[in-house]
Amino acid sequence: MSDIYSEILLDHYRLPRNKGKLFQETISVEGKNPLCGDEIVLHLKLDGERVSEVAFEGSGCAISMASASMLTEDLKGRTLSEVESRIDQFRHFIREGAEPEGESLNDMISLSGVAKLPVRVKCATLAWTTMEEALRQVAKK
Amino acid sequence: MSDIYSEILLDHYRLPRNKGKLFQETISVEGKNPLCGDEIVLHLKLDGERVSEVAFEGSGCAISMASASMLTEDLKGRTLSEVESRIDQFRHFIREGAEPEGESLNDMISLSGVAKLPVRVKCATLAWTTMEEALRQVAKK
Amino acid sequence: MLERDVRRDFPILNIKVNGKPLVYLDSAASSQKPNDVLQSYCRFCESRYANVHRGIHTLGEAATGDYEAARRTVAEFINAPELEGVIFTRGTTESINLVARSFGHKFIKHGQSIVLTPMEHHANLVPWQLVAKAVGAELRFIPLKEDGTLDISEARKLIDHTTALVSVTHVSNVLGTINPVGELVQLAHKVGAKILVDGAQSVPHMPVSLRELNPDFYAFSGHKMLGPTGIGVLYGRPEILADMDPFLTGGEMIREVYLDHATWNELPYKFEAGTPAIAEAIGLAEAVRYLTSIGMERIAQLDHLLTSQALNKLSREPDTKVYGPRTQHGAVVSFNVKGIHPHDLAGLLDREGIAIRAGHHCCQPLMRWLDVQATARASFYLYNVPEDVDALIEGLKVARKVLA
Amino acid sequence: MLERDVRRDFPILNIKVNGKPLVYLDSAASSQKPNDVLQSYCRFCESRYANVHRGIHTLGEAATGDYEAARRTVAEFINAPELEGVIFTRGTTESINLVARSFGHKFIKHGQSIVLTPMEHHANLVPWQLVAKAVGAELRFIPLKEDGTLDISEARKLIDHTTALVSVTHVSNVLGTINPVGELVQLAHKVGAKILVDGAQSVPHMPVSLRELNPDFYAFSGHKMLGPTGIGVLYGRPEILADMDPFLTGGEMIREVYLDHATWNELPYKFEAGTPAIAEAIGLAEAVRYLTSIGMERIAQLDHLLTSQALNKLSREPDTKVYGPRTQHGAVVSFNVKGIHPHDLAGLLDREGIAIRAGHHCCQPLMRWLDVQATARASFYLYNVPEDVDALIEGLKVARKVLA
Ligand SMILES: Cc1ncc(COP(=O)(O)O)c(C=O)c1O
Ligand SMILES: Cc1ncc(COP(=O)(O)O)c(C=O)c1O
Repeated sequence: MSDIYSEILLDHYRLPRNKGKLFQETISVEGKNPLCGDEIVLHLKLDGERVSEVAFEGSGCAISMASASMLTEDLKGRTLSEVESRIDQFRHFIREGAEPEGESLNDMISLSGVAKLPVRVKCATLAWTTMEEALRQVAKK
Repeated sequence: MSDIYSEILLDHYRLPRNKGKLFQETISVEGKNPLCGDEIVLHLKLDGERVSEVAFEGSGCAISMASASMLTEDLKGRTLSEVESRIDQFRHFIREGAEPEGESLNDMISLSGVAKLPVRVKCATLAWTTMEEALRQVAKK
Repeated sequence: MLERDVRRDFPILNIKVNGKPLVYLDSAASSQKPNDVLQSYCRFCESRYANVHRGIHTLGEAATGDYEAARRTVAEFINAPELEGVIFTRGTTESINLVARSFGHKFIKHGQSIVLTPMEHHANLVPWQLVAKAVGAELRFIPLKEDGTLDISEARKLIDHTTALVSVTHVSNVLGTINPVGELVQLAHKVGAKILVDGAQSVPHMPVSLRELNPDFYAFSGHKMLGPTGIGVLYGRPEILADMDPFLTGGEMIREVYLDHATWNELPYKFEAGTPAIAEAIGLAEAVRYLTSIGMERIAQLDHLLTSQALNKLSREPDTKVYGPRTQHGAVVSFNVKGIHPHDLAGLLDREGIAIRAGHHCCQPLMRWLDVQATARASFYLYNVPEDVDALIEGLKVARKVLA
Repeated sequence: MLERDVRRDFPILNIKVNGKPLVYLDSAASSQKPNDVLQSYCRFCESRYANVHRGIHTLGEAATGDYEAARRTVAEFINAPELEGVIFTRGTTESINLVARSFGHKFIKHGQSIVLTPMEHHANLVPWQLVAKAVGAELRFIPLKEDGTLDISEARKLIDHTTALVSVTHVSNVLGTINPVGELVQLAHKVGAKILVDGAQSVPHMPVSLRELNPDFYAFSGHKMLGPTGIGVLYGRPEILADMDPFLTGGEMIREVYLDHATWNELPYKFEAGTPAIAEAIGLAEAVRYLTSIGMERIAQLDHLLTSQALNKLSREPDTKVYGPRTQHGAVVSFNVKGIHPHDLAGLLDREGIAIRAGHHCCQPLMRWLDVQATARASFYLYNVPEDVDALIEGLKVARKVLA
C-alpha cells in the first residue's frame, strides 16, 4: 500500500482550504456516506456559467476532508462544463490510480493510493459526488 | 467399503422368501421410500399376540428387497413384543454396523456393510420401518 | 483427449476405490476440484484473508479487492452485460429462490402464469409452486416430445399475455436435452414476460454468453464447474433487480439503519446480506480461469465426444434403455437396465471403482413422465477419457451377471 | 499465552504489512484460519469429495458420512439437545433470516411484540423490522444502561403476554457486553414467547451449552471461529422447526414432488435446500476440533486477559474514550480518540501493520445511542498476545502525532 497519509494530504486535512460558508451563495448541496458516516456540504457561488466561489463544511476522515479541500481549490473559477469533465477525470483517476492525460491533478495526485483501497474510494469521492449532484441541481433550475 | 452384494444378500434377492400375499391376513401395511422410489407392502397374519405369518410384496433395490425377505424369515412366529425389540436390534445394528449382544441376526449380518453407507441405510430399514408402522396399527385396534 | 493432460491437475483421480482406479462419472451432481482451485483457496486464506467491504486495513482491502475481482472474472466468463447484475449466492438453488421470493412474490400477480417444463430440477420447480400458491398464479408446463425435447410449437401457445415469467433449464440434468433458450427468451419478451434460465448444467460445459442469450435472470453453481461448494451466481438484469425487494437482510446489504426501518445498499450488494462466501468466490474465479485456459469450446467438444460414445455403446447393450435426445446432448446420459434397480447398478459399478448416480436426480416429475422410479446416470467432464466409457460398459456387463 | 504456540498454526501471522509484522486485531469481523482447517478442507476435496446424500458410490458415501459427522461435531460443541435441530447455513445472517421468514412470518401475529435490544447487529434487526411491518407486530427495545449493559428490570416489563419472540445477541460485537441470556430465556419462556440468541460473537470465544441456556434458536458463523467462509449454523428446537414452513426450496429438502405440489423432507434436511457448503462444513468441524483441543475455557481466559489489558491501557490514553462495560467483557474493545476519525486511526495503524476495524460495525442504531458516527474497534482471539496490545497503544501514539 502506498502511503495515503502523505504530507500533502495531511496538510489539506490540518489546514483545509475554503472551509466554511459563503457570504452569498447560490447553491448549497449535502452529501453523505452513510456506510462510514462522512458528511459534507458544498456551497457554491455561480457567476453565469462559472463557479466563482466554492466552500465546504463537514466532518469525516482525513481522506474525505482533504479531498473536499482539494476540490474547492481545483474547481474555483471553472465553468460548469469544465467542472463536469474534471469530475470525470478525478473519478477515473481514483479508480485506476494513474494520472490521466491533459491538465495535471496537482495536489490530488496524493490520493493515488486510494485506487488500491476499494473501501476508501467512497471517502475520496464523496466531495466529487456531491459536486455532481450540485451540477444536476443547477441544470434543473 | 465391505461388499454389500454378498452371496447371502443376492440369494435373498434372487429367491425372496415369503414374497406375495397371504391367504387370510389380518393386517397389511404399505411402506415407501420416496427419495429412492422403493415400495413395499407387508402382510401379517396375527394369532393373538403372535405373528403367525408374514409376507411381503414390493419393488426396489436388492438391499431393500433382500432385507424384506430376511425380515419375513426372522419375524415369523414371534410375539408382538419380541418383534418390537427385534426392530430395535436391527436398527441399532444397521446404524452401528456391529452385531448386538443376544440372539444372532443370522442372515441379516450380511447387511453390516450398510452402516458405512448412509445413503443406503434407508433401503435396508424400509421393511423394518414398515413393520413398526404395522405394530402401531395393531396397537390402535 | 486434450493436449494437456488435465487429469494430473485433479488429485482425486489418483485414488483407488475398492482396489480399482476411480472412474468418476458423476460430475453433473458435482465436479472434482483441480489443484489450482484448492491452492488459490489456501493461498488466499494464508496471505490475504479478512472480511470484505469494511476493513480499513491492508488485509481487508486485499480481500475486498480479490472478492470484487472474482466478480469481474465471473461476469466476463458468462459475458454478463453489467457487473452489478452479478450476485454471489450459495448456488443455483439459492439463486432461483432469490428470484422467486424477491421478484415472484412482488411482481407475479393473481391470474398470471408461470411457464416451466416437466424436466426442471426441483430447484426450478418447487419455488414456483410456492409462488403460484401464494399469489394465485397458474403453473404451465411446456410439454415434451417423445425424444425428451421441448415441444416449441406448444411453448408458443403457452407463453401468452398472461405469462409473467418463463423459467427453464438450459440443459436437462437427466435427459441431457439442450433447450432452445434463445428462442424462449424471445417468446417471453414478445409477451412482456421475464425469463429465468437455470444454467447449472450449461455454464460448466459450454460457452455461455448472456449478452447473446439476453435472459433476465441466469443461475448457476460453482461446485459443478470445478469450483468450491458454497458459492454460486445469480445474474439479474439491473433494472429488474433495482425494483425487487431484498432477499436476505442484515449487514452489507443496507445503507442506513434506524431502530424501526432501513434503506438498501446499491447493486449487487443489496442482495448479498452478511459475510459472503469470500474464499469460495476466489476459488470460483480460479476455476473460471482454469476452464478458460482450456477453452469452453474444447470442453464442449470433449463432453460431446464422450457423451456420444456412451450413448452409442449403451444403446447397443441388451435390455438397456437410454433416455433423452440422441443429438444436441449435454454431458449426461440416463439409462436403465431391465430387471436391475438403478441403485443396484450404481452399487455394483462402485465395486469396480466406477461412480455413477442413480435415483430421481431431483426430477421426480420427469421420472413420472419417463414412467420409471429412477434412472442410472453417467455424466462426463473434461477429466474423463474414452476409457471411462469402456469401463462403464464393462461394469454393466458384470452387474448384469451378478444380479441375473 | 497458551502452552502451545498456536501462532505457528496460522500461516497468515507471518506476513508483513507495510514492512511490519502483522498484528491482527479484527477477529470479531472474521478470524484467521489455522493450517489444520485448510488442510482438512483440501484433504477432503482431494480424496473424499462428491455431492452428498444422493450418490450411491464410495465417494458419495464418504462425503455424506463426513458431512453428517461434521454436523455431529458441531452439535456436540454447542451441546445441542438434538442433532436434527442443527442446520447448516451460510452464516449468522442466513440463520436469522431463516427464522424470520419461516417462523416470524408464520407465527408472529398482528399486535404481538418482538423484543430486541439497541445493540443488535443489523443481521438481528433488519429481518425483524420486515417481519414486524409485514405482520403488523411491534418492535420493542430493551434499553441500555449507561455502561452498555441491558436494563433487565426494563426487560421484565417489556417482555409480556404480547411477546411472540425475544431476539438478542449473546455478546455485543461493539460494546463487548455479555448479555444475561439464561435470564432472558426464562423471561421469554415465562410468557410463552420464543427466544433467538445471536451467538456470532459468543460461540467462537466461550463455552456455550445449549442444553443449559435452553434457547429456542441459536445462530452463529463459521468464519468467526477459525472455520471457512460460507458456512454457519442455526440450531432450532425440533418441535418448532417441524411446524415452520421451509425456507429455501429445491433439491434435498423435499420428500415427494409432483408438478403442482411437494412435501418436505425430515429435519434438518427440510431446511437445507440444494447442494450445501459441503467442504466448508467439514472445515468447520476441523475448526471445532482445533478449538476443543485448546479448550474453550482457556480461550475465554486468554480473550479476557487481552481484553482487560486493552481496556486498562486504552482508558489511560489521553483523549481516548472507551465504550462498553468494564467487566464481563467479550473479546472486543471499542473506542474513539478525540479529533481523529476512526477511519484515520485504522488507516494510520495499518501503516504500522496493525489491523483494527473502524466504522459502525453493522450497528448503526447503537452508534446513535453512543452519539458517534463510528468507533475504532480492536478484537482479540487465541492467536493474539499481550505484545499486540502494546503495539496497539504505541500505534495510537503515532497516529495522534501524525494527525495532531
Ligand atoms: C439443472 C439443475 N438445476 C439446479 C440444480 C441445483 O444446484 P445446487 O444444488 O448447486 O443448488 C442442479 C444440480 O443439482 C441442476 O442439475
Ligand atoms: C453479533 C453479530 N451478529 C451477526 C453477525 C453477522 O454474521 P455473518 O456476517 O457471518 O452472517 C455478526 C458479524 O458480523 C455479529 O458480530
